Amino acid sequence: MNWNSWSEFFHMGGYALYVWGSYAVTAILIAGEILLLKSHRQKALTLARLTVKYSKVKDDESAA
Amino acid sequence: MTNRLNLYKYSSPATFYALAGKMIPWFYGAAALLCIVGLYISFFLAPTDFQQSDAYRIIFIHVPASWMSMFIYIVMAVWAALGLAFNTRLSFMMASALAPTGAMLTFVSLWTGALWGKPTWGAWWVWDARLTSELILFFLYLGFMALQAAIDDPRRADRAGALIALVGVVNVPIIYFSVRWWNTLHQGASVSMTKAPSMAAIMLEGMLVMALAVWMYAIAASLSRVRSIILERERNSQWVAQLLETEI
Amino acid sequence: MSITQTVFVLLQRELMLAMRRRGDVLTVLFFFVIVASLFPLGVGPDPKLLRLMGGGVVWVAALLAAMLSLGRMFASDYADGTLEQLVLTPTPPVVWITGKIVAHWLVSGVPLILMAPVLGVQFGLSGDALAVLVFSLLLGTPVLSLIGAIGAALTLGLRGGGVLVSLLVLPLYIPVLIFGAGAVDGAMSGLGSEAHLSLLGGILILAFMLTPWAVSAALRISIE
Amino acid sequence: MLEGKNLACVRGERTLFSRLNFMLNEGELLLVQGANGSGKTSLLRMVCGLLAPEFGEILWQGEKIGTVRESYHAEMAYFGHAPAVKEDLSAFENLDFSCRLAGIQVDHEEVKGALGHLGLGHCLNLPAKSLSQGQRRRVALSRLLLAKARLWILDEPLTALDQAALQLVQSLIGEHLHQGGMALLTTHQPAMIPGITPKILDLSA
Repeated sequence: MNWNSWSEFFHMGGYALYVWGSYAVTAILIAGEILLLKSHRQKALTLARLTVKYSKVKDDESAA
Repeated sequence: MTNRLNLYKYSSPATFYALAGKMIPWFYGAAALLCIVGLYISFFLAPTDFQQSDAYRIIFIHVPASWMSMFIYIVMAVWAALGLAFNTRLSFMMASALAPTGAMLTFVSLWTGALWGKPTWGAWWVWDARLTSELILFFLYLGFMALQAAIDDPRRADRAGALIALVGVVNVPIIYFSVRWWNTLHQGASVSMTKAPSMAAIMLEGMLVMALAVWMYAIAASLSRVRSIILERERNSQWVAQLLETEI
Repeated sequence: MSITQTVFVLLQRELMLAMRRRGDVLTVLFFFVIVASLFPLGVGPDPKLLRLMGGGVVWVAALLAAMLSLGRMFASDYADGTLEQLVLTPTPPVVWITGKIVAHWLVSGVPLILMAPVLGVQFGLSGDALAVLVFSLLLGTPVLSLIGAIGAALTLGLRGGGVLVSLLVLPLYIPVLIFGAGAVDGAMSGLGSEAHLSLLGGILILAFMLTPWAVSAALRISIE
Repeated sequence: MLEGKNLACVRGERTLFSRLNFMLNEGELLLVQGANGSGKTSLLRMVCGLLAPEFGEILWQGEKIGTVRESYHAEMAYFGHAPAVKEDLSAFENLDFSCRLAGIQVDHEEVKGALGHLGLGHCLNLPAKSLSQGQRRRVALSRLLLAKARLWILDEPLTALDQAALQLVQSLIGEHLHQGGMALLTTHQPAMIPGITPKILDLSA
């Protein structure tokens, strides 16, 4: 085992800023990308729904 | 003959959309699992380096991110080439879907490289061949995305992006070679991250597991993005209308 | 009609057009001079420092100037319909594209080469280094026109085309910059510059063989 | 003989036309009609080979135009929206260069004759930027006289022309057809080509 205590683990032998800075930013970026992907999907769905609705209205009009 | 038919079936956006939807959770799951194992190895099994102390633990994300950022660019170029050769829309969409994830990983590689450089070399940024190439790769990703964003017509955007991706991938080895040449000539940093003095097998294992995790994540993210792109592009088609109806 | 004849007619036309628009050529040349002259003002007049960075500065300025002139390569032909007519000639596109790139180099690359020694003197480069500078530009600037043509062709008619071209093309210029400036450095430090120059020559041959095909594909994509 | 088979055109996300067929024989005129945005220009560009059809194929003498590119382009002349006239060159230089670039051997007298025929004899050496829009279009049209192409593809050749030029261009097209040429054109004006009943291709239908 490398670490005798949690505080030692978080201390990272004095390099906490660098190590945790790297891991934290990576985690934030990945979380951010996942959020962006979600919102992209929502936007695409909304756009598709609008398009389908619009084409239905047009179909109904032409049928009438 | 049946093979050929199957290939066509899966290259149709409608089929692929459904297939990708089923695969995404598995890839995210695999990524999470591998990430946990990888992090356990990198923080608890890999011993503290006697020279670099614990700062070296950054390489467990730096190296996988660098590997994957380069690999994704190549995969992107392959999709682009397939698109140009066989005129399959899905290939172009895959190429565009990969770019943001690739750019993000390139940025991770640069960021962690800087944070590793500070305690190791005493400077946030060193013009080391690896970091410089990574920076140029970042520019190539940005150029690809900026070009696609500037073109309104999807057909032209697909093809123009594909061409610049191919031009980029032909140039990458030349750029990498020239940067290394320049670096050795100017007697820059001669320390290489992967040649850490006591490169224990456990460290390599940690890096490999983390690389696999990043790989799985990249697949999941790009599949998820390509689904949104398909939906946007195909919103006028019959199958999207049907899909939305069953969904609601 | 033979291929050389087509290229010859095209060169004749491009040079005539450039002569009638001398202002454009001179603008790029002055840009080159001004950028290079800004560096000493930025870093101070220490002759040692200037001599050390002279080759690199002239090369960076040449890169920027070459990029600035890329807009002219296809944009006006695209706007007035000449490009469509060129595509519709029986001549293979690669032929006239090569002609256009050569014309671009003659109009915007050659003046830079001729001006470079003057700038080199400003930075206190030695006689040897000046010769190497000119020779490296002679090998390198055609590559800038060749690679730049791909960017120019892809961004035809796009909003913000100029900035976009720089984003696409500058990363691809890096090897030329490294070997070009490295050759001058080698001459200054006495390490020799043959290796740099032969690599630059290799890049030129490779670019000359490959880029016209890429430009041809890019133009097809943009014209559609 | 020019033939379009089962053509479809998609621009952006819109399908402009699909399942379009046409056939053009020697001496025939095909008039492409349709509302704005119905794809007239796209069809003409497709026939030239500038635009790849989304679906279908275009045949020249029974061969796909992509496979006989060089001979097809040698026998075809295209007149598009933009007149392909360089502002910094004179009318004479414009015509001279464009012919020679297209591989057409011409001497000075022929060039002058062609420009004179279209009523530009007095402004041969004026830079094109001092010519009017209609005059520039005439410079571009004068190429048709020298190109000796069998197939003319003309996109709105009659716009921005005065009455006299209008008559002239129409009679030029007529002559071309009587000599066994073919023409494909779009126009907003009612085109009256003497002695020819055009085939009509309506894209709005």
